[in-house]
Amino acid sequence: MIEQIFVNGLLASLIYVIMALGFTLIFGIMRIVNFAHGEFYMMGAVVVLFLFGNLGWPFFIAAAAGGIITAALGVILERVLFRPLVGDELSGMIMSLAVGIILQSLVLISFGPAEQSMARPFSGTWSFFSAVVPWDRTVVALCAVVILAVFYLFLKYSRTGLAMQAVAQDPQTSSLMGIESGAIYLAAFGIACLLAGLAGGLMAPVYTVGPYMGELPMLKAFVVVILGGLGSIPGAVMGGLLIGLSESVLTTFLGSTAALIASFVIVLLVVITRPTGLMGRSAR
Amino acid sequence: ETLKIGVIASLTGPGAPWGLATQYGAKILASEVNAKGGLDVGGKKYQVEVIAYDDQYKAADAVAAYNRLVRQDGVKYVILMSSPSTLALKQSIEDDKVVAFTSAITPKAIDANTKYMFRLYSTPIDYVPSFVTWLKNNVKGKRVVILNPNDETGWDLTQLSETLYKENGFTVAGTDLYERTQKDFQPLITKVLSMKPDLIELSAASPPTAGLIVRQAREMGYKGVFAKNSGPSPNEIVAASGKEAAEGMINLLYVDPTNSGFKRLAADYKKFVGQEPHEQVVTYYDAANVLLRAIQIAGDVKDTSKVAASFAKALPMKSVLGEDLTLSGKKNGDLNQQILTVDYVGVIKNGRPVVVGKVK
Amino acid sequence: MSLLEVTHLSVDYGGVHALRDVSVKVPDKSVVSIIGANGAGKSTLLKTIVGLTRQSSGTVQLDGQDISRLKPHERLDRGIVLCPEGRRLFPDLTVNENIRIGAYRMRDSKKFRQRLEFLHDIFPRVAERGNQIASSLSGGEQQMVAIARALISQPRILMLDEPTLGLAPKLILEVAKLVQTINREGITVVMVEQNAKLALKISDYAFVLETGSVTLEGRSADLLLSDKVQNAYLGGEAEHKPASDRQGSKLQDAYVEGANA
Amino acid sequence: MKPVHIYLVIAVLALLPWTLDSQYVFHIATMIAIMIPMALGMNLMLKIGQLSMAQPAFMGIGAYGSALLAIRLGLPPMLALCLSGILAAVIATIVGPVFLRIKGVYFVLLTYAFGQIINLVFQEWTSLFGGNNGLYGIPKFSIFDLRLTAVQHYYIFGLVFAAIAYAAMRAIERSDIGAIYQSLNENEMLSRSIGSNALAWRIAAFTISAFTAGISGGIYAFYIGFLSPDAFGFRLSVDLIVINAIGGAHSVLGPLLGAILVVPLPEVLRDARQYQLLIYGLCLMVFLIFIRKGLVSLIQRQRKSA
Amino acid sequence: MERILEVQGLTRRFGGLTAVSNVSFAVEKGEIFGIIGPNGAGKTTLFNVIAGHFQPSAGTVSFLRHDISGHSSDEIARRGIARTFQSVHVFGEHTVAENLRRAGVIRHCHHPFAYFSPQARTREGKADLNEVARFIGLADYLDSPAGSLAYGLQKILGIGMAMMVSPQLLLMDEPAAGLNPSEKRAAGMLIRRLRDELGITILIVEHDMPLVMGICDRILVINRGQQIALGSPDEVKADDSVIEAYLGEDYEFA
Ligand SMILES: Nc1ncnc2c1ncn2[C@@H]1O[C@H](COP(=O)(O)OP(=O)(O)OP(=O)(O)O)[C@@H](O)[C@H]1O
Ligand SMILES: Nc1ncnc2c1ncn2[C@@H]1O[C@H](COP(=O)(O)OP(=O)(O)OP(=O)(O)O)[C@@H](O)[C@H]1O
Ligand SMILES: [Mg+2]
Ligand SMILES: [Mg+2]
Repeated sequence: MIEQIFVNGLLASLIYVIMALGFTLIFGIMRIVNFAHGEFYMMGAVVVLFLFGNLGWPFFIAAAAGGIITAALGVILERVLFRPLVGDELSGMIMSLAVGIILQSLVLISFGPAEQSMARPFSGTWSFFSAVVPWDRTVVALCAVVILAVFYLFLKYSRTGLAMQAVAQDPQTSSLMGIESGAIYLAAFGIACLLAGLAGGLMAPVYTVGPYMGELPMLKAFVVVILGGLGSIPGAVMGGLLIGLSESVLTTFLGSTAALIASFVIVLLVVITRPTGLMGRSAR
Repeated sequence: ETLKIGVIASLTGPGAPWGLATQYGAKILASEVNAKGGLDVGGKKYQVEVIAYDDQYKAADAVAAYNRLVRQDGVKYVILMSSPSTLALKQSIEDDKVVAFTSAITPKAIDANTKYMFRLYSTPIDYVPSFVTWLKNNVKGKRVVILNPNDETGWDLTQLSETLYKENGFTVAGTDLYERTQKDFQPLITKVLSMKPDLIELSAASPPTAGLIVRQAREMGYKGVFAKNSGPSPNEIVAASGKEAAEGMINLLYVDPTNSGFKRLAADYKKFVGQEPHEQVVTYYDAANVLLRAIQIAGDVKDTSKVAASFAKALPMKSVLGEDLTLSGKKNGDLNQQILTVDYVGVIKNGRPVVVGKVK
Repeated sequence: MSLLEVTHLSVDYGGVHALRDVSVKVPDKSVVSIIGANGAGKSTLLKTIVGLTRQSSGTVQLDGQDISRLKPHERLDRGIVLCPEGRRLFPDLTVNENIRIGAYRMRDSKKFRQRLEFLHDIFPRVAERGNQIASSLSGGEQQMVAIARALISQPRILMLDEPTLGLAPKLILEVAKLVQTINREGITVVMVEQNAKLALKISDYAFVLETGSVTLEGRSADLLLSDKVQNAYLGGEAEHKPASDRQGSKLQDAYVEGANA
Repeated sequence: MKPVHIYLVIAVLALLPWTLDSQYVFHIATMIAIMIPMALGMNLMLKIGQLSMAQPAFMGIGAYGSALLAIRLGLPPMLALCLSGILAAVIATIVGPVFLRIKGVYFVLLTYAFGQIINLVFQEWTSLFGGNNGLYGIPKFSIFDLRLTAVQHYYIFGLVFAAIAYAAMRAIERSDIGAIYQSLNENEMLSRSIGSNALAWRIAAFTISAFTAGISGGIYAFYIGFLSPDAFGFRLSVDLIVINAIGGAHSVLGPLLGAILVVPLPEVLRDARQYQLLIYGLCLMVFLIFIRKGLVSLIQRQRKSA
Repeated sequence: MERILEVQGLTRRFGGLTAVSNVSFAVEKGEIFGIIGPNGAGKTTLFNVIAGHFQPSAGTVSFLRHDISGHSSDEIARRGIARTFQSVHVFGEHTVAENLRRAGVIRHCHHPFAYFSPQARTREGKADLNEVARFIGLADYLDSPAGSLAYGLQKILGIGMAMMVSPQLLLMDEPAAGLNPSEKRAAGMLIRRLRDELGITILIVEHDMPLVMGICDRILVINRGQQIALGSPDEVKADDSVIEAYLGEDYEFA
């Protein structure tokens, strides 16, 4: 049972982490608390529902399309709506709320309120010691790990990645170093949406797809990001694992309500004792 | 002249499928009545108009919607969907003498002082006993685990189911609760499987949630039977779980999907909404029908106290499915303010529910 | 011919005229210093040259080509780098990462490593603190990193805005020497300084900026001897004098009371 | 428009429900009146640079507190209302020293978690709070022999409290206290080096905002007569933020105007049915694009140019 | 002479780095006490620990024989230790007068309860803002926004704000940095007058040698967190380890 609990927690964590990364990227660079992040996740899932579920495209292509279409949407929204608000946290936040509401209602109007589901690309299970691991979640987990690794290497070692961190901290000086902040905002928003879209696309067949499916992952991302420390990738990973595993353990032993309460208490305690999150660098 | 019926339901948000069933159940009936020239009350013909407002499952919004319906639009008859709205509006409904039909199952909705509130369908107390009896006679394994969402409905159903299963000779190996918004049930199922159940009772789970539980449990190696003794909608369950996983699941059904009355209603619904209906559309359709009948018997659209008094006289009446709708409410506090509907036991075969029995 | 030429440049901030009809010529491979009081517009001049601030009129020319419409990164590609006033390091990045950002537009990694070694020789402190978060460095350490970050991209023109601000005496001299070293390598240096004496000693040409206009220019050696500079910038009369009448006895009372409280 | 004029307009708007004489309009007006103090409390928190997601929790504490004190202990409603406002304030004073050391988004998350925990308590402790099905049977508000039964009464009640809250917040903004808060927000290190006890001042703001929220909650409870936890959830925080942003957060007039505009918006859009939320979202968007600094800025800009 | 400040074995570590290591000294009342040292020596850190901005890792700080180590910065300020900052810190959008007034208000209404206390009646405090403005030479600028002042004047305003809280000890972190020579001289004069006319004891960190050497009674030199010399300006100037670590052979430019 211990193995099972661990596996459950791990599988849950990885998606939190992917969501959290995008969320923290947008916040870190543009100072926007992106309340529409869950809706970008939903967009990815809706694309997969349509391409894979209805049109029967191969799953991975559909999932990739989910990511790319969401990223394209993100890029457009960034340029048109968010860019003028950079530097104004409150307005940025409300804009993201507005975008979220609009995306949600558009999906509601075109797909209806019902949660929909599709045939699964992978079925069956395999065992890890005594734990039973469904294949579809395994595939999601593997993809998540790959995405994570690529993202980490990108941010840590690529020029653009480093430039993103620089713009996050001081856009003006960055431009002195020859970095175009506009391009970086665009890239950051696009990548964050890509991550959210991919996460949603990958998860689409695992759960159900509906206009409200993004709310929970978005809140989880928010919690994970802050637990881990804003702008910190290892932090997001740790925060995700902490939340995923503790939920798994607590749900199994105490029930989900207790787990829910406990997870908020954990948040409270972590934020109080480590005011910049687990891996937060310095307080501003 | 028009007769206005108000609907207060969650037309957006996760409860929307239900809310739309509320809205269109009444609307379809209204359009049928209007097509026949309107409702004849005391020799006068009335066009029936349905006005639906969204309460987003929130009391304050329900109060706003109610005020608008009753004060602005001049509505005297309302259909309510959720318990919070019902309880929030209970007092106003009595004060304003507005006749209200509610689908809230909470016993608190109707008490000795309520004269204008009616429950529009059978509640679990009415049908779960015969459902469990059916299970006793038709299912082999006797270890049950009962899962429910963590809210009042869930708690009540857990208690009711536990008692009934025990009375019917089952062993209740455990009960557990989960959050309404939850989607990942692996930890919960890990725990449930360690209790080695033969039967998992999903009671009040929302259909997509039930589907997810079924699927995740199957994946994690559960071989036993699933039952769901209330809140049906087998198509949605199957959609979320996949055909194979749901095979053999035993559901309480509000309708027999092969019934011609239902098929007609479903077709109409699809015309309006463009989607398959939540099957509860039937009960709302029937409820609206009972309401109109009561109004006819009272013979006066204005005098709501007369209409409320006529409720008992309107029943029994045929439902759109051809079954009898009868007067009841005995179990919910001896008040004859409830419609008793006929429900079914269905087993999922090949992704579709097949009716194998009736419950009263 | 001048490498960099600023002609009739004016800059407004809202209603404020920060620069008025400023013309400055920077000969190739020279050190040019710009001195002037606080708020004279020195930083504004440098920022306009790199394109961070837009001029309202006038031009900036490099090699005789008008670059005044180019974006900052395009000017950077042509070899103009500004090491900004107040250091402006990326506070949450490490020292090494800061320097890598300085080389953002440099794609040759071998050359990068060579430059880095060279800089580490000049600033051993920078090498030592390579993995420390920039915000936790002391003021002087930050200044060193900022200069190193500007130099890494091997600019043709390095513009330093008050490089000795907050540095220890020993380091001030080192910065001065460094400017000369850089210059010997063939890099043109434009330096804004409050420390007029130092600036005039190490530069070839100098401009004096007062309230947005150039009031004096010439060879540094000449300026060093001019009366005006002597008086205003090298130890003449103080411009700002606190009132030295029989300073408020009320104030004294306050402090006496305060001491008793 | 001069400020006097804007107050005149607001006064006319406040009297409008009587000319329309519709219970429905009164209901909406009452909800605006209840939301104004909430939004003002949020505004005070924004002034100290902290976005608090705990406001709904304090409103809930005030609401459930008033209801339970009146139902269970049979306290006179006025007493119940005051006590539960104080209860909210006391809770804020207790958690304040811990919470307010935390800054920025971390504070947002912290207060969010706090709000969720309080909300879960309302949901789970059914024997006391009635759970998700709600708490009902709350008596009508009365003071001395005056019983508030009709919606008009509650409207006046709400209006009086909104006016008091507005006057108080405006007094704070205009006084030295406003200057102290502004200083803290602009440069905390400087303020502290001069001797300002930053934490104590922040706790004071938190406490005041909790108190206003608590009283608003109490009025809400007596007015609606029914409480369920979802009224005090995340959405309410969002509404408060939207009100402040749309109205303009840098002045106390902002949340007032914001509430007047934003609270009735869903009602105005009710006829749009499933397009309601879509239009709401578009409205927000248009607002953000064209009136960046909120409604107040329109008035102030005109004042400047005049 | 009375000891106003006594620092005993003060140490402050950041992770592995010891920024201030076992520093001890005492400042007499009415002294101008300088602290110099290379960049990164730990001067600002030392200030921050004394002013309560950081907790000490070890050691004590006593002010007028009260142990104040570990107290919060606002508490220390209220006891009579004011400070100015290495970079400019003023309320830039407000006028000079408002800046000074605020300093008085904040000092006397440090706590919400104090706001309503009788002592807070005279909000602006005992030090009258016009007097202070005259003293620091900003009387002509009272109505200009602080942010629009020249950098040097903004730093002087910082001193004025510190004066509004009637301190007995004033910590000044590089008051002359970024000032031009004449402003530097003016600042030096101002610092002297703070001591001579108002009796404020002054602790100053500064890299400008003429200023430091000109006004300080005693100077403490630290290097890499450690104390390497303490004495009169002439003693310090002649100290080999100070020349080696800090001054360099030829420090005429500074
Ligand atoms: N962003 C801005 N907005 C408005 N006015 C500005 C801005 N930046 C500078 N100024 C004004 O322009 C004038 C020139 O400023 P600048 O920073 O160029 O002076 P400086 O010579 O570099 O002074 P310092 O020695 O203090 O660095 C000053 O009066 C300043 O107040
Ligand atoms: N918060 C911190 N975290 C880690 N290291 C720090 C921190 N603050 C200072 N340091 C380190 O402590 C040492 C002393 O720094 P400090 O700022 O006290 O130097 P300083 O003497 O004031 O130098 P300068 O004259 O350049 O301002 C430096 O090496 C610095 O990197
Ligand atoms: Mg400058
Ligand atoms: Mg320092």
